[in-house]
Amino acid sequence: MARKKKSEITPEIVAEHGLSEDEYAIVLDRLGREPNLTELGIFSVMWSEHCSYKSSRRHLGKFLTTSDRVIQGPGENAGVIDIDDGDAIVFKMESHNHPSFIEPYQGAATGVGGIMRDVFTMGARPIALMNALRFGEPGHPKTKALVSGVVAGIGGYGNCVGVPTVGGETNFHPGYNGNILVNAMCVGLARTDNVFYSAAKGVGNPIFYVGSKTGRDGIHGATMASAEFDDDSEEKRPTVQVGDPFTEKLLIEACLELMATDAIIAIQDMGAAGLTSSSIEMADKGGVGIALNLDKVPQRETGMSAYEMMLSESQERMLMVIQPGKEKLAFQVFEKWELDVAEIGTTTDTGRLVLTHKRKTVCDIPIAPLADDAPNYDRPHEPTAPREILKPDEVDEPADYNDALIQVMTDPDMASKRWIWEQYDRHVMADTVDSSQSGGDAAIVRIHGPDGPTDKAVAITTDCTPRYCYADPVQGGRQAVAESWRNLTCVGANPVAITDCLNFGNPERSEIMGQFVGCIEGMNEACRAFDYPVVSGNVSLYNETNGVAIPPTPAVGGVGLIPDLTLVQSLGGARPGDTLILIGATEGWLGSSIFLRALQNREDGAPPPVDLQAERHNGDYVRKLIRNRRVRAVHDLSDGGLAAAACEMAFASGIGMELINPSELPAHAWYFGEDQARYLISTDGNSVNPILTTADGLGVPAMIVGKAGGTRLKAKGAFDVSLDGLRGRWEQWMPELMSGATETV
Amino acid sequence: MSTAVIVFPASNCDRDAAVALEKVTGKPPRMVWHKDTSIPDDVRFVVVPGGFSYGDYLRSGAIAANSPVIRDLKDKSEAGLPVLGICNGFQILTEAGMLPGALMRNANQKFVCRISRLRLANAKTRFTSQYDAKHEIDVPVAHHDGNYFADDETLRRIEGGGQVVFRYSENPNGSRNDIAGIVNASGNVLGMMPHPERAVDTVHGGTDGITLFKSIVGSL
Amino acid sequence: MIARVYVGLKPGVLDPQGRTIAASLNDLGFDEVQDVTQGKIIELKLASGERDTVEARVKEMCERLLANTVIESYRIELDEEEE
Amino acid sequence: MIARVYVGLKPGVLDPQGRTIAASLNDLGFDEVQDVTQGKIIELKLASGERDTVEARVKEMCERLLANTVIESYRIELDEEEE
Ligand SMILES: Nc1ncnc2c1ncn2[C@@H]1O[C@H](COP(=O)(O)OP(=O)(O)O)[C@@H](O)[C@H]1O
Ligand SMILES: [Mg+2]
Repeated sequence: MARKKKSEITPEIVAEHGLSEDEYAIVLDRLGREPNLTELGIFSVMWSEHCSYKSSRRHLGKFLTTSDRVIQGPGENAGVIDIDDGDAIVFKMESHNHPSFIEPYQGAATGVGGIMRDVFTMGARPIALMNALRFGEPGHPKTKALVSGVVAGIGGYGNCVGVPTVGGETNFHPGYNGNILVNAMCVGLARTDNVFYSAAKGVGNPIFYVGSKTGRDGIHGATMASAEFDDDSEEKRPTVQVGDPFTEKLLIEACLELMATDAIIAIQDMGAAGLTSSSIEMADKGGVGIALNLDKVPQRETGMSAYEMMLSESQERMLMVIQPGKEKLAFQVFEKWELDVAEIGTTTDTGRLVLTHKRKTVCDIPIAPLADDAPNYDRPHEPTAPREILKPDEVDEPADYNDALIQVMTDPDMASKRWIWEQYDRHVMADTVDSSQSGGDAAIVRIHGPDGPTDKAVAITTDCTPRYCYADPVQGGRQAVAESWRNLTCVGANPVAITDCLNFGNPERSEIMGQFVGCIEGMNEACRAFDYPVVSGNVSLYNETNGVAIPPTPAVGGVGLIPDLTLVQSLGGARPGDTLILIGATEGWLGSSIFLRALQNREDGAPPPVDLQAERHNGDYVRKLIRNRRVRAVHDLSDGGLAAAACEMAFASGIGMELINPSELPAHAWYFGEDQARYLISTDGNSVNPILTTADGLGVPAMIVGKAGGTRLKAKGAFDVSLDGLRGRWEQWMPELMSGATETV
Repeated sequence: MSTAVIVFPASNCDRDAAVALEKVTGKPPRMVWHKDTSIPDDVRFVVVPGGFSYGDYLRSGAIAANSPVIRDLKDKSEAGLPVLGICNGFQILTEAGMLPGALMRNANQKFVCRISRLRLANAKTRFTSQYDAKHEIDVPVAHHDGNYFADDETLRRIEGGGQVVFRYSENPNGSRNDIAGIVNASGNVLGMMPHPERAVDTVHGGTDGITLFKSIVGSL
Repeated sequence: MIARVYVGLKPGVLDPQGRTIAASLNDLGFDEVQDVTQGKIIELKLASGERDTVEARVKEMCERLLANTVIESYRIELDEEEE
Repeated sequence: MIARVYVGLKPGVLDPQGRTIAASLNDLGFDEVQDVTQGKIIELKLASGERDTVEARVKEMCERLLANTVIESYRIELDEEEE
């Protein structure tokens, strides 16, 4: 390789590439010489936070990642679980926060495209999408445009590809004003004996490039996702990636078609840091070297340099190692689907990444240090100071409970998100059993095997309560996992495993790192208590603007198995005359509650503690009741407590509810407290006694809290409003926000 | 006797349509690739399924309407072959001139996915003969470009000729006269925005769509 | 040779897109906006040829694909200079 | 006063739409088509005013709503004559 002048790589260039002096010293040491610009670029993206997980790696290692259903845990493109009969579910969640803030439509769309590629890369057909969104306060000048762009982008991509977007969650909080979160999850279906991995094997095997041509899109996207925003970053926009769902659809069909043969040895999508990270990850995992001829890379623009090609983040591209002798077949399949395809290199035994461009060697570096010797920091972490516990009598009761109920149900986090999910095709593929439209706890998608629809289904949910995580990361981490487990339970599923998307601020600040470590600790405790492992995930750090970090937001995506579709449960089945039973204990926990925020504009107080034993106990009991067909409607209690759960059940069932307060607690604590491990169930008269008696025997707290019927939502000693009236307010909040007709609540 | 589903690049309701057809005929339909120049001779009924053929670039359905297989479909439909175009399939049939009018962007500019209640404007077609004319049916819609437009004269003609088959009870997209589905003048080509194939199984939450497939298959 | 095809809705066809843009602009305080219509420009880079033949070919492209003449009208502009 | 705003993708930004139209025209036998890009034309009917002021206002409309300046560029043409 041509020796470059010593001056080519100045300290400024190193700094622009986001490498610290220490990190650059390691580069020099491992190479034994100065890198050229292409090589520096490769090190910089591989060692970015986004690709190397340098601040988070050691902590992620603590997660429970195995169970008898886990086929593949973290470390591949997506996690894989066994759901019997030779079927496997492949799933993962990923963030596209920074790109979506800069260009909401394309940012969100390409986020969906990226997560789908992670899933079909493993040999799975994507069958469901979920989205977990966090926006700034509703009245913030940017919020409306961000909401409409992000939602249109998610729909625009998923709808076009033809994968149903079946559920999600949406929060609004000033903590996201300068840094929204767009987390997308994809669930796919594969056969256990036909899962594909990314480890390149063998020497001399052809490497294929498939998909769209490479352009100068998103160069430095990976480093952008790893740097804080400041007000200038809207000016210094790098080229934004544009998604092409049409090509993605073709890519899915083509890859699945080729995967049905034995032509593919290894496959990896080109995500962040495109060709660089895909080739290096494949080589590193397989312990081989890679030689690529960049002249063969399909290019959309003229005059692209090696640096640009290696760092481009053009979408809808895949890299694969093909079985020698199967090249023709591969070309045939990809050409049938009219995709760009090229053989661009081979695997080697050198352990090095060697790139040639215009007959010159433009990069020759050892692969091991790029992956294995990537920095791995133990950043200082300061635990979040515990907050004071707020007792019910330290919180003022509302003067008007009708108004209180309306305020709670039209809180931005509580109000109906119909405006969002009506823009998502929830039914395409014709296997959606339940989705956002029921307001249910988890979406349900039937397993459609090679021989047609089966009686099995998967349940899917995403959950996180950032205000709890902010108040107490450990409890918040537990709660996020526990709520996902509860939500799967509520629809009659056996919770199996989770994926996560850990969104935090700048890890170089010890209090942020403390939030990160605390949330992981809490999540992991819950995973272990429920035998509910983490099989995939994603970390997004540096989510802050001008030094203000987002609330810690470890979004959890849970997947459960419903072995028999006739045992599917919903919250919409309550009938007039049913008895309402509350499962779980109530202390009236108002700290960090929606009630406190919606009525008193306060976010203080310790969040509800999560008793993992009680969660498991109560949840297992509820699931048993569902299996024994003892219940007509089930909903877990979360934001807004008993009152909110009853309203949501009433909306879904289309009948009123009448609640009582059999406790000693003041009405606000009883109706709006957010104690965990609780469920509201609606059941017919005959089942009431058996349910209560069995619960008593098992030590599961259970009591009658009201009955279903009528056209009003009533609570003794508190509110009495018409069902339709409240539903109207609840439904109208978001359309009014988006039409600009009203200000924030 | 066979049925067929046409598959374009980025059709995405092709499998759904095939499942519905198999449910009604007991036999999987032929899947006909868009590059095929002709529809097999034993095919008695063709579904042009929903999706985003060619990404819906330029105009929904425009590029697909120019494919070889649609040219053949047009000829065969003129000779009487029954054809059902659903959603993107409806767009393709209007673009191909097999049905009058055009489907424009939804009036509110947004994609809409919801269960829509439909009135039967004509229960005497080959596609609707087994419906109870008085009943309204629930069928999901999911589209961005479902806003049916025809000029006044065309509208008068199709209304007068009983060509309007389904109407929305609550118009989700701005369609003229709440039109959700129409047939051609000879009554053998139906295009509709709602997805009957997504309402053929109790897990879908309703089975109002199956009657449509039963009607047409029963008429063959 | 460059051909530019301008495609717009025919008069009498309701233009919800234009109306939405107009309403949004008014909302943003641009009160001077009275009416908006939106159309497409399709720019084609073509192998060079006789002006008349090229024009006829582009017209054919419009009729067959680029415009839906049920709702749209079009106008063609040719530009001999390569840009 | 009429203002015409031409909006197109910035060079280098992926244009899947243009690419697909080009491929389709080629398939239809229009082999002379080498490349296609698609843009928008937004025609605004405005209350009359000083040319410079109007232009500045339309520019503001573009920046705030009509163009997505992250990926699109725009060009403004003013036409005093009412059409
Ligand atoms: N961004 C979104 N996309 C799709 N569905 C959403 C979205 N946000 C909320 N929903 C739906 O609204 C309902 C209520 O959501 P949420 O309050 O988060 O439920 P829970 O508290 O039970 O987890 C759910 O059915 C959910 O799927
Ligand atoms: Mg819930």
